[in-house]
Amino acid sequence: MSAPLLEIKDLVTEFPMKGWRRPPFRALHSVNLDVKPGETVGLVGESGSGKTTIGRAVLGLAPVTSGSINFDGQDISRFGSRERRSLSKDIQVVFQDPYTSLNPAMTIEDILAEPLIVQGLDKRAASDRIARLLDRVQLPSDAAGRLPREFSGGQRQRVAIARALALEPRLIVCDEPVSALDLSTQARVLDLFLEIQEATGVAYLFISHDLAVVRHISHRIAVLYHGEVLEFGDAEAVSENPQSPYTQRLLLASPVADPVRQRQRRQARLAAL
Amino acid sequence: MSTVADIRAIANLTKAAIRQSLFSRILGSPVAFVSLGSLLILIAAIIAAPLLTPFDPNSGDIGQALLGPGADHWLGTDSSGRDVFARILYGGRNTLGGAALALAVASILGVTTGLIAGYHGGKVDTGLDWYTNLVIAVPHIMVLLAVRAAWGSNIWLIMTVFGVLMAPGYHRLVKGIVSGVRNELYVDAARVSGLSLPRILGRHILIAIRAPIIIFAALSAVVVIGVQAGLDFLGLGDATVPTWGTMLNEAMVNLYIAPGLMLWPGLALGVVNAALILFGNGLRDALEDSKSTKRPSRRRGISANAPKAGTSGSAAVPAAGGSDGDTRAGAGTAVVGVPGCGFIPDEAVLSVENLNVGYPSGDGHKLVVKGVSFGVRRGEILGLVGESGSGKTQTAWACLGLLPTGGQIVDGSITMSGRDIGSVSARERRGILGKKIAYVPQEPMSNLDPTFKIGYQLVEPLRRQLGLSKAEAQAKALAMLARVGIANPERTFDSYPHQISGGMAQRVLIAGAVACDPAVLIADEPTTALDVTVQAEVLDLLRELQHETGMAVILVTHNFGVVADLCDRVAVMQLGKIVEQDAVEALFSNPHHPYTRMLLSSGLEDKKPRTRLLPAATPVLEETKP
Amino acid sequence: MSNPAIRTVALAAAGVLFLGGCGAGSSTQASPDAPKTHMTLTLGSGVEPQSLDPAQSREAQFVQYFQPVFDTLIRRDAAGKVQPMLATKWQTSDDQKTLTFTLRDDVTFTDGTKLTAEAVKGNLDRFKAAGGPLAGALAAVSSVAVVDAKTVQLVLSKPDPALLYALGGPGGYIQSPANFDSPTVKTQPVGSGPYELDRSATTPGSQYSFTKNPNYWDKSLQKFDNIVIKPMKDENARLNALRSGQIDGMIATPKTVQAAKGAGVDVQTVPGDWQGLTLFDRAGQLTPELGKVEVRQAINYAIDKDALLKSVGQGMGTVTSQIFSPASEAYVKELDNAYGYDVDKAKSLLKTAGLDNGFTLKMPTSSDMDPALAPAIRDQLAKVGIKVEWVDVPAAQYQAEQQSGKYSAAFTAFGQPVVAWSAISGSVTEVAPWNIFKSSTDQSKTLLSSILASSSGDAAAKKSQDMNKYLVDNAWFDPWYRIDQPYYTSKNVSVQVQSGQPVPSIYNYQPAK
Amino acid sequence: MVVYISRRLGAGVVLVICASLIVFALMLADSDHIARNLLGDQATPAMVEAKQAALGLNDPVIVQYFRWLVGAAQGNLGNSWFNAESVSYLLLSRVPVTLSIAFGTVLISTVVSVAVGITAALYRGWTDRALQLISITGLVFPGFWLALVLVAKFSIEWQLVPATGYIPIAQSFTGWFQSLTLPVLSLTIGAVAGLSQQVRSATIATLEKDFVRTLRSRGLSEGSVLFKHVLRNAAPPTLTVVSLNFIALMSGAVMIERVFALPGLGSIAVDATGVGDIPIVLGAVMISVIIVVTVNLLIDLFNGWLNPKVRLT
Repeated sequence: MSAPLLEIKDLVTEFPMKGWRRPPFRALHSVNLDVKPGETVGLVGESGSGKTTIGRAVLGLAPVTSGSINFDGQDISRFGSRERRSLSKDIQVVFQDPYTSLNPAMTIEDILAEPLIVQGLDKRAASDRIARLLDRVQLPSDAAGRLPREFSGGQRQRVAIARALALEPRLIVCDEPVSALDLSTQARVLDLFLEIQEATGVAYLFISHDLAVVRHISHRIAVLYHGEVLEFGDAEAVSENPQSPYTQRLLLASPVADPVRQRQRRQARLAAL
Repeated sequence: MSTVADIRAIANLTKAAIRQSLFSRILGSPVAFVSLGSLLILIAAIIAAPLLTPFDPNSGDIGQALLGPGADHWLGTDSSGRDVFARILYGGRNTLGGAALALAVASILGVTTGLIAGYHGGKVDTGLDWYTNLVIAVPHIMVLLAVRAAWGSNIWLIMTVFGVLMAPGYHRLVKGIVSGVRNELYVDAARVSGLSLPRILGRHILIAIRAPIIIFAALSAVVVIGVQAGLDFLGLGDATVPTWGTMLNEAMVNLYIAPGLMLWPGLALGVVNAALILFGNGLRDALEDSKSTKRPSRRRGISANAPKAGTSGSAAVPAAGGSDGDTRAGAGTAVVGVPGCGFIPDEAVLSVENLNVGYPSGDGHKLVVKGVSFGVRRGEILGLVGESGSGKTQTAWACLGLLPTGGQIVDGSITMSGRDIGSVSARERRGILGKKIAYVPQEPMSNLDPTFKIGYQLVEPLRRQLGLSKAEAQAKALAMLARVGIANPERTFDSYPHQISGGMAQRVLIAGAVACDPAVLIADEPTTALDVTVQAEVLDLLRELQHETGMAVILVTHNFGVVADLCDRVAVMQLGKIVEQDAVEALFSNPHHPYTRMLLSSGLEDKKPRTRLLPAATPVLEETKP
Repeated sequence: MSNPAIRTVALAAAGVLFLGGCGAGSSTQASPDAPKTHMTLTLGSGVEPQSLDPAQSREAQFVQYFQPVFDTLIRRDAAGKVQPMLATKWQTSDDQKTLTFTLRDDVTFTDGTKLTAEAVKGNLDRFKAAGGPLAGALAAVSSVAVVDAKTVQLVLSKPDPALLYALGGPGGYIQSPANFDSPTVKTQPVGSGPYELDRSATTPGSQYSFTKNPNYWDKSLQKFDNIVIKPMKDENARLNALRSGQIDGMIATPKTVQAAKGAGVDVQTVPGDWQGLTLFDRAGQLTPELGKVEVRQAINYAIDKDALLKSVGQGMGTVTSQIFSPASEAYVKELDNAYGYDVDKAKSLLKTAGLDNGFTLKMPTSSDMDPALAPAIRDQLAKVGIKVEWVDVPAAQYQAEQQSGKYSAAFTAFGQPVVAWSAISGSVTEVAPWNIFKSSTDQSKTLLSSILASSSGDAAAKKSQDMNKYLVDNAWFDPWYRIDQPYYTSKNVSVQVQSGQPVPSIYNYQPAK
Repeated sequence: MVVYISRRLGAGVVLVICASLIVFALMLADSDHIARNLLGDQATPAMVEAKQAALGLNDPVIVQYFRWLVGAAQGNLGNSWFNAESVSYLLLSRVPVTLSIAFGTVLISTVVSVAVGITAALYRGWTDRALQLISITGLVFPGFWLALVLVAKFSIEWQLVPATGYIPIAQSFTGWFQSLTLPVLSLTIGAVAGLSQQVRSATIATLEKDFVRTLRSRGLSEGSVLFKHVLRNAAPPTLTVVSLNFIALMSGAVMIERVFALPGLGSIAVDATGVGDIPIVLGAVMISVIIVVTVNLLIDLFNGWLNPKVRLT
């Protein structure tokens, strides 16, 4: 097996609390994870489980209290802002909310050009690249001149994906990228993620509260609960045959779109209580 | 003083502000446009003063004092024979120039410190906060007078100092906005994209504060001009420099001899003030309008208000839904339901017939619900399912008679025990709400009043609707809290909403909804905002309550899993219409409408992981912006 | 017989230029009519005293706060003539260096202390020593001697024609000696006057309330049960108060006269300040050009006094070129017209002085000057080539700035005392506070000493007129006009204006018939 | 809570020190005229010199300041230079005037603004426009101009209320009320203009909140929804504005004080600053800062009571 692209070791993250002499809030307790090149690792958990914090720590948006985050063999957890900026070529992000993750005052072209220009591309090269990116995420090329508000949620998420792809990163942190989308839109965006991975070999750290989504897109799945990894393993194994009781509960709690099967599952769940 | 006033109101607009270009906003508001226009004309006249009048504003012939308006002196002369028109123009240079200077100083200083404090927070913020408090607490007029005594009455110096004194307003405004914007995802995205801090501040944050600052500047200009005129009026300004304030002061001295002298500087001040206020208000209103187009809530989209007709973002608009085509009643019949989609069962407790809900738009109504018919029997749970923009929530609100401002039932009836409750008086409706028909909302936290204890929020309607005494209502509320599975009802009763979890809050809302034994419960996405494990418990609770009381339930949801878990019957909505309605097993096993089939096939169940979910040819419905 | 302090004290304290003193008097003494009972006299004042200690008191508008409480050694009647009060009679020695006063023996202060020669000596000594604003009024008094219980003698270092008049004002307020060292001497005055200050009904900044002294020795001076004085800086506020019946009397400016008359208010005038420029730097120390007499004369010719009086003074006043009151012995009628408005003359004078290109004159201005003045003066002087640079200073500091020595000329408004020497000692002598640059020539020195040396009143008058002529010829000043100072009263009271004072003395008011 | 309040008050003390030091330094930047102002125009240079020394103006600034500070810490603010009275007496006699005006204005303007703002927020449309127009008119006309018009009508023409002056409440309640009517009215009109806009915005924002729909769905009366729930939620931003208005009235009502010859803090502060009465100036700064700190603290505590989420511990 190839060496991991991203390796998180004993990651602890604490947030200072407001108020005098209040102890900090520990969001992550010694988390261990790894992502291999071209692989999708799903992080699943409920609110407060710390799944988003892991993603933000990898992106340098959340503090690292102790432990390490190795990318390509290099510990990036204590990078300064300059080194962090140079990482933007390798690690990118797609956020949950397509309404707030795009600056509403900027055109799609400006949004997509931003990372390119930072990397020193000239305007012309950037605009060629933007046309290719829009095509890549199946948006019409005339989208470039418009503002985000002219697009639906799914389309905005495509823009966000295009921005993440702009620098051809090796890892994209996807923080609940489909949970704000309608069902049919979600399906199309998931298809797009898979298609891009096939084409570019990018690795995903895919964060979601929805086990079904994670199950669908991931090679491996980590289940988080209160800042700890309860279970980390092969997607099929975790979702078909969960070891931890919490994962089992999670699995049963999610209703399936079939009245007959759902009745059986409900009875199983209630019996388990 | 009134403007410091508006800081908060303005700050609230930020999000809206950045969603539209500033220029188009100003153009979009006739009031703002006209007032800005008149201001600019006035400023142009002031700059072009030497071209407009041959007179020197500072000298005249005292033998020609206090002349009325005439051919030579258009607005007459003042008490030393100076031309009033010339003084208005040249005085405007000082008055408006001084105000501009004060505003420039205040905004540069306040915006800088506000940016720093808002972006960094922490100790810097605390220190700057303390400094602002100091500046606010010092009596401004005394500082101005002391400065004047110390360094002479130079209007530009005084206005610079006044700018420093006004900076805290800008500081607070900017800090508030920036600390909000700082946490916006697009700022995070910019950081991840490798942007440096100055670039982020310049490109992403300044844009956000631009419009609020312009509004605030317009309103605080009124204050500056007022204070400046006030100082001059009190004789505390520089009498040798023509300003509208010194003109007023002169008019006061001659109040009984030439009352007309008050008119022109007063008018000039009034026009400028009115223009500034109207400009600020106009821009604000324009932003407020755009703000009311809320974005969908966190996990699932429900357009809370009238969705605006927008440009479709793609060529792939399906035949079914050109959004521009729906602005008038009767238009847009492309979505066609399968037979039986308007089924109203016999003995329905609540029946909706041909419901049309619209919002005013241009020359008519934009319909968001078009000819919807359904009914729900006692003991039955009807699922109302659809994607964002399908009109399911609007339908629910229409049933409750609680459509947002502007929304109205354009056509159709909502019948409950033989009465059309869609057209009853507000008073009658209050008798029905809570007692006959109740509501469980989507977001538990935002649906409890944060300022009242939970107990009070439960007791208040019980006393009103059931006429219970305080003690009885309290006992009943505690019993209800126990019934919905809250372990320690007394503690929850005494808690404020922010002290309990989301799941618990949803139980409280359910307790409040079913407390008066309603015949119909309308639950709008009651579990969408909850974690899956909590969702399962809440669904169990709803099921139990429904079994116990036999109430009819209309469950609005986008989640087919929830529908499968809870509903007896289900109606599928698309673009304001019900396209299919059937018993739940039948619908899942044998969907007729292509839209239903598409929705069901979009689900992840039984799909092989890491394979395509949709065939490439599926209509790209998402491309229709709601 | 008059006091120089009348001049700009009002100006300085009130910051209002038109409220200065005045000169010649009106005729008859207020005759006591059957007084209405239980009447309160309420006056609006443009000033507020810094202290109620007589040693810190001032002239002009301030006297109304002190006269109710303090009797003066002698009393100025409405015409400005000295009359007996606490002193029943007085005698001046031939060399004019000794003054002997005989005191009343039936006067007690309101704290029960008796009025004695000792008490008078104590007051006069204290006034000189305290260094109050008017301490200079008694500068000539070298010692005070108690002859017997009711006789007191003032020994002067040199003759002072203005001394008697001064003793009818702040210099002559007599308070109870028991109060000298009281900690409340500045706030709770104790005198022998017709009224007592009611501290409980007094709020600084708002009102000063006086009640009748039940044991007063001259009931004819107590025409009211109470007197209330309200400090009101703003003239419009005073006028509103008067029109709505809140006050009975107020000081005003010419600008409101028409309105007041229209509203049925009683309007009287008293000869007020002379207004114009005082050309301080007559030796050209700061502004060499002003050292030339032609330049000072040119300035006199350059001002259109009629136009200024018409516009700023509403025509209420008389154009003049001299600083002395028509009521004073130094007055020379012809000098009123010494400098007419003559631009060409002014120009040619400047040419003679070698100033074809004019020069720059820096003067202070403040917002309390009539707003029309500064621009009008600048424009008029500009016509003859003199460039005026107005330096705006805060109104409260205007007088301090004028006297700071930073300006070689300034706009001034001075009261016109009935006694010529008062004006002379205020502005002309080398030590005069308003002789900022200590201007003095051999001629002026000679004239000054000859006035003091004159044995008879007529001789002194002649010398004073010579002085007047010298000042006008050499253009030490640039007087424009004497104003008529308006005073308004309601229909509830009648009042006689007080010569030499912008406001009537308290004794001049009586309830309307 | 006690800790919180004492921390705020401690910060207030530091604020008083800094604010007074700033103003003190400004006042002393040019103090030459003070002695001359005190002595009047008849003073000789020697007298001026002596007075200056007597006032301590020749000492280094920091010495002078500490002299004042030590006295102030012991509760002794000294005596006014231009008035024989003690600073505390002079200022305290004016506090009731200023507080009466400020409270009256704030109270009436708040009541009116709440009524106007809520009406505008509820009805929108032309009602909203009309009310906005009226409130803007209030901002357009300067307060002193309104005051002049009001006096001309109410005091002189109709003789309903006194034109000038202040009557202490202890002396006569009716008199007090009448003497405040016009000043408060002329200040209220401007205050309502700004405040009603604020109430309108806050009410509109609150009416859009989800819980309002939920409360209505329970059958609560519109009055109860509006006046209990909406108002309470809209109150905090409004209160902040009210407190800023109040602070501004501490020294900002000076024009109105002048027009009505009211002995308030504003006019004594302005006069004292003009002539250089440093003890009064520093006392006035101290009183205003104390009032500001107290008002802010009360508002924060009240906001905490209104909205438990921001409640402080």
